[in-house]
Amino acid sequence: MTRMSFVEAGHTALAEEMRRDPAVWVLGEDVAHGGLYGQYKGLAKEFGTQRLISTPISEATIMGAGLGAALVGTRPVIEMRMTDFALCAIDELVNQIAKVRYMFGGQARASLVVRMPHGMVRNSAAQHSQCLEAWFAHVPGLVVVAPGTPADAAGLLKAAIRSDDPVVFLEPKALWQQEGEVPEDTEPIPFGTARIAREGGETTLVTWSTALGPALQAAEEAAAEGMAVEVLDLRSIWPWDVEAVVESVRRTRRLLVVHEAVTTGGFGAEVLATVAERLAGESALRLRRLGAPRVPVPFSPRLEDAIRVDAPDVLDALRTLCAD
Amino acid sequence: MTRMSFVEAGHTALAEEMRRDPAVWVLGEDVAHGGLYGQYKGLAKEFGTQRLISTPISEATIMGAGLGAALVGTRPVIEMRMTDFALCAIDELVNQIAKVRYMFGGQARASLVVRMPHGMVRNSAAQHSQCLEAWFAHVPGLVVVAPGTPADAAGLLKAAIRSDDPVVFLEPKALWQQEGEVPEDTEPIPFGTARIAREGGETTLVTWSTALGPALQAAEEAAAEGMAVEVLDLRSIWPWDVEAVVESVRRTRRLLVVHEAVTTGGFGAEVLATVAERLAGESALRLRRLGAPRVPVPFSPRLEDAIRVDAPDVLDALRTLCAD
Amino acid sequence: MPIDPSSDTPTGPAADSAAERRAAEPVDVKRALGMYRVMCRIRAFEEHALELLKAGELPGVIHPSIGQEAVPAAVCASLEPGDYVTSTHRGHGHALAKGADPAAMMGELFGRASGACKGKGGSMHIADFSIGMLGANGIVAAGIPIAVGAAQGIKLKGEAAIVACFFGDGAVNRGPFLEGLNWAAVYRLPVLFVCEDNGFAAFTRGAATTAGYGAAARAESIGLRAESVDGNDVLELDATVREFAAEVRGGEGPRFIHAKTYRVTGHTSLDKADYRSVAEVALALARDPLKRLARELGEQGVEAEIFETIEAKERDAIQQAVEAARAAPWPEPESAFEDVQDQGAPR
Amino acid sequence: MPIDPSSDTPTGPAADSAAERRAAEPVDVKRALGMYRVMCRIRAFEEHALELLKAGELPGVIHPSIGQEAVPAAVCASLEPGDYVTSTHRGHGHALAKGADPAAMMGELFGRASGACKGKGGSMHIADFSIGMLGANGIVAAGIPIAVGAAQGIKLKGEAAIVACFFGDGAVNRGPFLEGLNWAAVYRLPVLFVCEDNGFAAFTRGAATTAGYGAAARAESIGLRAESVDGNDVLELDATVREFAAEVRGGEGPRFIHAKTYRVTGHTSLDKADYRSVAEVALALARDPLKRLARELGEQGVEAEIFETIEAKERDAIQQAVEAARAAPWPEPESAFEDVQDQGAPR
Ligand SMILES: Cc1ncc(C[n+]2csc(CCOP(=O)(O)OP(=O)(O)O)c2C)c(N)n1
Ligand SMILES: Cc1ncc(C[n+]2csc(CCOP(=O)(O)OP(=O)(O)O)c2C)c(N)n1
Ligand SMILES: [Mg+2]
Ligand SMILES: [Mg+2]
Repeated sequence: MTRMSFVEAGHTALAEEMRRDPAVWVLGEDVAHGGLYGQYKGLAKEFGTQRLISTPISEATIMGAGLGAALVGTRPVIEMRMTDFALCAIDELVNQIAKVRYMFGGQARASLVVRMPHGMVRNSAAQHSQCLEAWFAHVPGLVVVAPGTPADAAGLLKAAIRSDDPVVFLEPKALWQQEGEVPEDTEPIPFGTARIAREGGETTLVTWSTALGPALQAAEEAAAEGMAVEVLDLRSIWPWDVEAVVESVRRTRRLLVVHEAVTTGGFGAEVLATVAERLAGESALRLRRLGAPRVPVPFSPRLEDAIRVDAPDVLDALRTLCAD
Repeated sequence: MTRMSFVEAGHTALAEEMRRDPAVWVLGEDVAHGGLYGQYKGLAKEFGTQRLISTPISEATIMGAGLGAALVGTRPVIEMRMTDFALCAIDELVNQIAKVRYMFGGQARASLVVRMPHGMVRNSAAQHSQCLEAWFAHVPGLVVVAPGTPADAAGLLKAAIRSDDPVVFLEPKALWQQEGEVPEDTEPIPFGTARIAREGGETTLVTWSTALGPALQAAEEAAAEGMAVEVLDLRSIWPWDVEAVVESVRRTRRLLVVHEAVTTGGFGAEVLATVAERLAGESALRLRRLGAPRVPVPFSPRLEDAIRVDAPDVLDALRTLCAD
Repeated sequence: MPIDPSSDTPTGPAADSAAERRAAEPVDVKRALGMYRVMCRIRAFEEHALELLKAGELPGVIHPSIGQEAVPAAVCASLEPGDYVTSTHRGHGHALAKGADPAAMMGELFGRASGACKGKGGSMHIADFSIGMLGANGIVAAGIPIAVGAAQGIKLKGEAAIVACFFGDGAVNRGPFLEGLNWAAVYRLPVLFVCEDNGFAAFTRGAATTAGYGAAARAESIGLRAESVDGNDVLELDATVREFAAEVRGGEGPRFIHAKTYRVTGHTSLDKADYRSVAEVALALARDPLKRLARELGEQGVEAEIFETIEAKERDAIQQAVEAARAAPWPEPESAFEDVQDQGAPR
Repeated sequence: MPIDPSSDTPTGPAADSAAERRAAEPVDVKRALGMYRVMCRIRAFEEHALELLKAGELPGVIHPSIGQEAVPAAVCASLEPGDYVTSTHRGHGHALAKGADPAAMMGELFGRASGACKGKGGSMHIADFSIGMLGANGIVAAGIPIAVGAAQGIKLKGEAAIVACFFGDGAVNRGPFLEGLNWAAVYRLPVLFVCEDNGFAAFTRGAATTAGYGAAARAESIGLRAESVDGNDVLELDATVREFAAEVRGGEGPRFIHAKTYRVTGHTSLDKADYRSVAEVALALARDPLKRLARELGEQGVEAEIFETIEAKERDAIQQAVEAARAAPWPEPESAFEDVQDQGAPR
């Protein structure tokens, strides 16, 4: 185990994959200069600017060229800088990358990773703060991954790079500097396996990515109030670990899903709906979501605080759920 | 009342609005030539090619220019031809149109309508068949409308054009030629009001747009089998008529949501989640969704049939729900 | 007065050099007949498909390229088997010219299991990766970024192949046109861009929505050597393509061809195309690329019979493709759930 | 050898005409001093903001335009109050030059209720619709379609206004650049496009990712009259802007100015910009547009004191704006839920 930050975990995993497989390369703005967050620092030196290509500001073509390069057998890592900028490349992601294999009857594989740092950080306002995992989960053909710890970032990035399916890899901008223990020679982590982030038998809390921190903090405070909360970190949004969640809620009869994204149409809705369907007709369930209100992300710290899901919000929601 | 098709209903409503308000105009590919589906036929003759602008194939700029024109006080109707092509203009819709009012502290209004015919028709395959209402519902700032009858198309289009909020207006391509009774001098239909498409006290069926037909047909067949199904046509997806749905399910304890879009992350998840939250802890509920599997839309009629939600599928789902 | 279909897009100064290049060399009859064969194949394929659509035998619609066959025929005559092409919604010609099997393509149009894409793609998504045909595309201009990416992949792998990227005159107003050309030029990628200017973008004339000096001038401003050619003259096309493709293959970076032709049918098999005069279409028909080549080779002494034989053979082959497709089984419904992704069940 | 910051983008033949145009007329001292005042205001605003950021008083980051002030100062000198501008992430100068209130802007940077956008936008989304400032934008090139649409709306309403559309050298490689320029030319819209070429797109040189003959050549190929000018020479800029803006106002269609300048700071207030040499930056600093104008006017007899007075006054005004912002209340938390949309409750 080594203690490293989110940035370092991703960096290490990527470098190891690039050493392992010469077909792996990176394209995106500023990546040869180390990337916006330092997540590619020094890699151009080791692998050359043929494998770390600082591109023009041409998101549609960054995404589309990544696909073209995958179609001829390379394995691109497409750096989007932020989810928000990927909105300039949605045709390429949704109409092309996600569909080529199917449309072409299995001939094509879009084996690539699209890295999209997401979420609020440093008061970046409405166009630099979005979380859109629910969108990508709705698109057939895409794998959607959202690690919440450095170790998961490393293991899931390896799995993403080795995946023959295209993977949308959502990295929590706010946690770039957060540190955690990461195993040496990290193994790829299989998609669709939730991690029990905290044991607890009375209430199920499902979360991922940036919401993991507030969720764990609230669960700890809840414990002090006598509520035993089991925290499941989904880690991957598609596929997601339906069985682990259903199994837990079957025991607890109580579920809270917490995420940073807007609640309306967020992936929490899918989790609740699936649980409600799977446990339909059994005794009454208590299911709740906690996410952002349906407002764009504001700039002012005071306003950001007003819409951010934080530990006290989670604790409140747990109290309500347990009091029901 | 006049009998008219979906195309005619929209055409009439638009023409009336253009007569009423000289600030209303249309931009999109081929609109001066009548539009892809004839929905603008003859309008260039009446209103001139200054108010029906056949644009270059520049989706990003069709959308972005619509916004710019709205910001200086005109009321554009942006024709996208299909939801699928709007994927080339998502930055403009989601980062710009949806957010300008908020980002700019209330100074700006994006009072415009984005028409996006959607759904499967005539074996158009994966890039010409998508339904993405769930995406737009997830975006703060957008109104999302999805009529299922000519009368609703007319009344909702009028409301959309008069709305100061930006409206994504989803038209069912498969129903363009479907006829229905439309009132003379149609009044705008307020958003967020579901329509009871069929009365019935035992099971609640919530649906919209292209799924309305199969839903009604199945409800009729279900009646013959002794199941009394109440069909609610949401008509608008955001805002949606939470109260009507919750009130109905509170009575029936059974809910089936049916839509053409992919089930995973579809708006049916939001409906189930909301109902589960609102009726949490009351006696056991039976909640179910029926939508497309998580696969791109295939070309072959045999394959399309395999993934299409049709009346027998709805009837099966109703039987399962009522048997639980 | 009808609009002259070949002149409503402004022409750069380069137009003459293509004609000169063509005039500078004797006609290679064997090569020319090869291109004639390809043109006949495309023509026969689409005429059959249109009839089948009219008869209700095919689902969906198609975008015919009748009248435009010289462009793919000439471009693919300079491609090697290991080269790649990207295509458009109007892509039958590109696939056939690159060597796709007409039976597999027809099977796809019928929506059968024997189709090139097992019935999942249809006319607008025909692909054959075994011959480097990276797929038709239902989104205007979307093939451009894919083509430049394929070229970048090729370069990264140290391979020698080139990519021919087809798109229409309507595509030059979409963002990916600029992005993709700039990208290819920045990285000196082996891409031959081919703008098939058939005069129309759906129901609107391309020229009505395209400002400035046309596609080739745009490409030149981005640093690509570019030329406008008569897209109905397969020999003129061939002369320019050969030169440009050789440069691309030689590592000199991307090249751009603007081929001016005409869409003699409607936009789709449903479009009556009544937004233009009969006279205008007649003018274009008089420039038919097949007849034109036959006439010219005839003048050089090639016997009429040869053309008839080629044409008949291609028609027969397509007729057989139709019969094979007709007889082919429908895909199993369960196959709708395959080829989506390995991870995550579709339902 | 340090790269000459003003020459790493290829220059079209037009570059000289701008210099000639400037030389052809005597300096209008009053107008020049007005532009000097605007440049001082922008400089003072951003220098204050950088200090406040360093002191931890401001949330977020900013994109300073220090060294580039001549461009907005000259462009807005030819705009009427009823004209419009669209802006970028590096937009303080555009807003101030168009006449935005520094106190409201500073309030916005502080995230206070007194801010131009009530604290909801921040540095990257400053707007003031009362003066035609249609908003800064966090998405590169996104202002271009908005500008052409505003111009189309103006035309539809029969108004006389024009739109100045600012963007950076990085934006010329994004799709909306092509789409928007073509659109403006097709409909002959009253847009003055202004490419602020500061040499960098974030941490990468603009020239490294931009193929061909540069922004002006691209615009010309799309049919716009276009010129490259020295973006650090406010008088050269002014001479060209005046001529072009008059043409735009006269209904002659869109015009394009490529202003070559240099970003003397990092990309954001956080960026140390160590990807370039000290010598290179020193070379650029020697071309500082404020000093340059002062020097030149000084040679023409304008007393040094005048510049000092203007500068001091602007610094004072900004200092007052800072104090007002500091004293302003935070927005009420509840206001986070306002201004979203009329229909549909936010929670
Ligand atoms: C992005 C996008 N916008 C619109 C369409 C609808 N559409 C299909 S083909 C076409 C015209 C394309 O014109 P051009 O590029 O000249 O190709 P052609 O059809 O003439 O071969 C249009 C508008 C589309 N498929 N994709
Ligand atoms: C579409 C998009 N891609 C990437 C970014 C991140 N980004 C912000 S500014 C910038 C550089 C822009 O360069 P340029 O257009 O030259 O403007 P400058 O910053 O030099 O003023 C980048 C890449 C963005 N905001 N939007
Ligand atoms: Mg065309
Ligand atoms: Mg720049």
